[in-house]
Amino acid sequence: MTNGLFVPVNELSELVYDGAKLAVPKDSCGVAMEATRELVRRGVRDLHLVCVPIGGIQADILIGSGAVRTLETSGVTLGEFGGAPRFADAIREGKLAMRDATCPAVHAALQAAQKGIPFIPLRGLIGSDLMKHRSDWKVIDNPFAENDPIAVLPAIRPDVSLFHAPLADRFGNVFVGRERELMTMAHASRDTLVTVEETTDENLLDDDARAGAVLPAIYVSKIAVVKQGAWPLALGDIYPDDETTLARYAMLARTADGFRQFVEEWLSRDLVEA
Amino acid sequence: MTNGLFVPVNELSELVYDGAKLAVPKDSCGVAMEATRELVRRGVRDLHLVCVPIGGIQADILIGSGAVRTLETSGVTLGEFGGAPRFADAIREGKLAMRDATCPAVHAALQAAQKGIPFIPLRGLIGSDLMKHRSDWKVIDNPFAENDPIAVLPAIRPDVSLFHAPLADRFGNVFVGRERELMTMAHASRDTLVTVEETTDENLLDDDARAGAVLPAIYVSKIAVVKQGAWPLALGDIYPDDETTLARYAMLARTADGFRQFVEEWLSRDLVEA
Amino acid sequence: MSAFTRTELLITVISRLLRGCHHVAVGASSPIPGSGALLARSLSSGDMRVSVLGSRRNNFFTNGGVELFDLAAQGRIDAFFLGGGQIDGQGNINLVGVGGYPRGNVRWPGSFGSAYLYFLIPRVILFREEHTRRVMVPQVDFVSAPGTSDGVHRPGGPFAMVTGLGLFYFDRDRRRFRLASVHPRHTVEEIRDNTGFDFDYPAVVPETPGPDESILAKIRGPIRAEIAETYPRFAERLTQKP
Amino acid sequence: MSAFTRTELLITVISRLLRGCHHVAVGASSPIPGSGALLARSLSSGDMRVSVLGSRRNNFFTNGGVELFDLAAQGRIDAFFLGGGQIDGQGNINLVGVGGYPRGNVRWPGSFGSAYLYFLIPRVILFREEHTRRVMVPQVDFVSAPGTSDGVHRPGGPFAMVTGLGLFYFDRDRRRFRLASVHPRHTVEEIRDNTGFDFDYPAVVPETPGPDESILAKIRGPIRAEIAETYPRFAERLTQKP
Repeated sequence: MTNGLFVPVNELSELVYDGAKLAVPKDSCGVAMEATRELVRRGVRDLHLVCVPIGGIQADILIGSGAVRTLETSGVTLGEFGGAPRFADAIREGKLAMRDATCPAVHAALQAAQKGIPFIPLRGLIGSDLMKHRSDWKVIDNPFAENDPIAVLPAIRPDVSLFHAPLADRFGNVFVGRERELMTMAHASRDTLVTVEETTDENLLDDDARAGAVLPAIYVSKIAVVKQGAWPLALGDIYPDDETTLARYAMLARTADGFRQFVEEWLSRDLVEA
Repeated sequence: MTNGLFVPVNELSELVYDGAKLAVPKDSCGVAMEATRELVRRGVRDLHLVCVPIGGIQADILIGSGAVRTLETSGVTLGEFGGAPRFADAIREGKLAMRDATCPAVHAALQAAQKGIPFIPLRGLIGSDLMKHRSDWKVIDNPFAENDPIAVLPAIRPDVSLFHAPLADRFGNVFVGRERELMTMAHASRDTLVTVEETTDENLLDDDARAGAVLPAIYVSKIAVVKQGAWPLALGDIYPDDETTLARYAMLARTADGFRQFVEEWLSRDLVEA
Repeated sequence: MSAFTRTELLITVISRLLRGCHHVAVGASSPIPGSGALLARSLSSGDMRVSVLGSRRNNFFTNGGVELFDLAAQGRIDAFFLGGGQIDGQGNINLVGVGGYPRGNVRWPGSFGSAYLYFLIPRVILFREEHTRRVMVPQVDFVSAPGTSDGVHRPGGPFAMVTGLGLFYFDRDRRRFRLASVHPRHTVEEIRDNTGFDFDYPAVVPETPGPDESILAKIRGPIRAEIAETYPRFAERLTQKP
Repeated sequence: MSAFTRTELLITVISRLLRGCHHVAVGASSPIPGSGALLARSLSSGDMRVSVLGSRRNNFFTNGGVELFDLAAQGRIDAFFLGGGQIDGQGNINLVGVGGYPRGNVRWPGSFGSAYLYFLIPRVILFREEHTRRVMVPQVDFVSAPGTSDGVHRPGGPFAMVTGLGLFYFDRDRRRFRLASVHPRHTVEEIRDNTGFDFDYPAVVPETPGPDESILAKIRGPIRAEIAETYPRFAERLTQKP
């Protein structure tokens, strides 16, 4: 069953095809930066990028590389390193089909896909200009009350989810811990690609303490083992942000030339593969 | 913050007031049988019992004791010990306001309450006679498609959830492991009452392996420590079903007299409280 | 020809119906379907998953009781088993009771997940060992889940029915069962006598082929051992000679 | 009177606005609101919970990023903080950008959770240290979330606004801010000059009371130590003397 499940990271990245609806987690949740590097190296195009629920350096790099056609997110930011410069530039240049969202709407629409329901209602939203510009969101009357308009959102069913996690077992089960949105993303997506720091020979589902926070193999399409796979971002308590690199990105990416310089350096860096 | 959080099981049971909408898990998920004994001893009345998603000996005893006015469940069964005799008898006598459901509908309606949405759509259901008799379920047109009727269910917001778990910490965090519906029940309910086998002085949220499967204290109203709190039912891998007692129940409860005899014996049994 | 029990035959028949499935889920109180699924997996080329409710070793769910239903709606379950206190010729099933609702003469446990899974899982196999006019009725008293639907999103539904007497396929367009084979030692006439609804059958109905020696060895060896984790008493009975 | 920094004043003001809350949640990039919430908790009688996004010690969430939003809809969060690149006199906030949409002159990160939390959390405190006509505009260019709503389920909304110049309360019926106090070393005139919308104020506007010695000791001691887990650089700056 696990034949061909483990592949090198460049092979894994090839499964993110041009035009795919790709879901990725927020910075603190396990971003597959090494796999993203392979995407940029390959020159992936026309992605519909869904940030769950916000994007950071990964989204900014993909946007700067011209890989993103449609962007669905509640925000893109480099956090304490400031705004996301390639994102802001692409918006000014009109290069992105922008679907501005709000965090709970991204979560709810993924949960709808997870449950196999075509839409889900959500409170809030009505009266926000987001509703004006999201022609795919609607307002209906709550069928169980009088005079109670409520927003309804269509399910988000990603073609592919891509994230980085601490540990997988050899059967393809992946430990996600408290980052429960990784589970939701995988349940909601047709395919899920995971990079991990390391693997174990034990079956993670046999460990009572951890089993409740394990993504079962049935949802996992391919796994690549990549040490420091979230670098320069943090991975939980395992390693922290590489603040020097993140600050350097924030500075260089202010200009298109600086961004190209950063990406060149980044692509030429050695891969730490297990 | 944890002042008064830990109470004896009889005090905990007092918070299940007459007329409450009470949610309880299925047999294998951690049924608070000792707390149920206290409910029967006190003679709780007029419960709206929500079985998540099916009931077993707990539901049958509560029904036999006259504690249940409304029953919302996808099934009541003693499993390998046969049908639920007090349930079947109450149905024949017309003593229950019956809300027959299907398992995913109970889960989805609780998830709606967890998300604070007033209703949730669900596939299936249409054409089942369940829909005929559940006047609280409706069919609407999927607002995102043509000619696509879909069922919508109002959220189930229990007043109280009651279950038994292996372990709580002294801050009120409760380890639920893979029994994720316990988390959903607690999120969906106004109050949650938990009995546990034991407690620990460590903070369960500090344990990376387990934290993802911990119900945080903010959802937990009261905790009682009761060894063998699920007896005669199993609790995960910690102890198995007491098959002798369950078989004896199944036999005695076939008649009202036999049921009374079982309950008398049960109520007079010593409590194993920590 | 090998000697085999009816249980061994049913396990074999069910395993054949699961060929080509990637994920077979088995619900509660289903030792024969569970054994059939485990047998099918052992005969597959290694790309079949089996989830057995109540098992620990063959249950990968980590999102609580809702995960089975979410998986079905996601299209990640190919086959499942349902039964019924009553089953009618249109494939409708009744798990609720007989003689009026809500206050009937006979009340069964309830519909469980049938009103949902029957709609969403492509290959639902109806399994009911008892094949009598009490079970196989002209029309069910309560439709827990309908056999077919019009104008409703329904990727799933009945695929086959396995009873103690024979194997039927369900024709969704014609909304009727078609008898495919009669189990050894039974006849078409016996099936007709014990069925309260009309069904199709060919001029010559073949006999259901039994398990061969290698299948029997699997059932009595590794499958018995594996199902014993969830159904120990059933596994004990499996050792009884025909 | 003790000497204190503006940051210490703002922390103190925020902590006062949280009195009586059972659960205060603090979002991303919010060191001053986070410190204010931790201070409020340390002054409470022990029945206040504080969740700080990005903290480990003060973050009990175990259901992923959705839990904050689910908690809000369940009514289990009493107070939260929002900011805005623009804020107008009706309490509308804009976190998206300036000058046209989608292709504006200035693009900010995005609306984050505002278009939801602003509707559901009873005591939303708008916190924006910069108080200029660039921020405090007559009308926001993009409504990430409206200050008030008609005919929509809305248990939550703006409660107060804390800026570098003063403290305002929001009157939901009149849909206007009312200046409650002016921070030391500032004046009502300065606030009017730097605000692009009308607001109410009493004939005599009191000065915002600063922290007393015991509060200052808390801020500089245990609160600084606790916020350092999430905001180490901010905590370092907190040690700087006024």
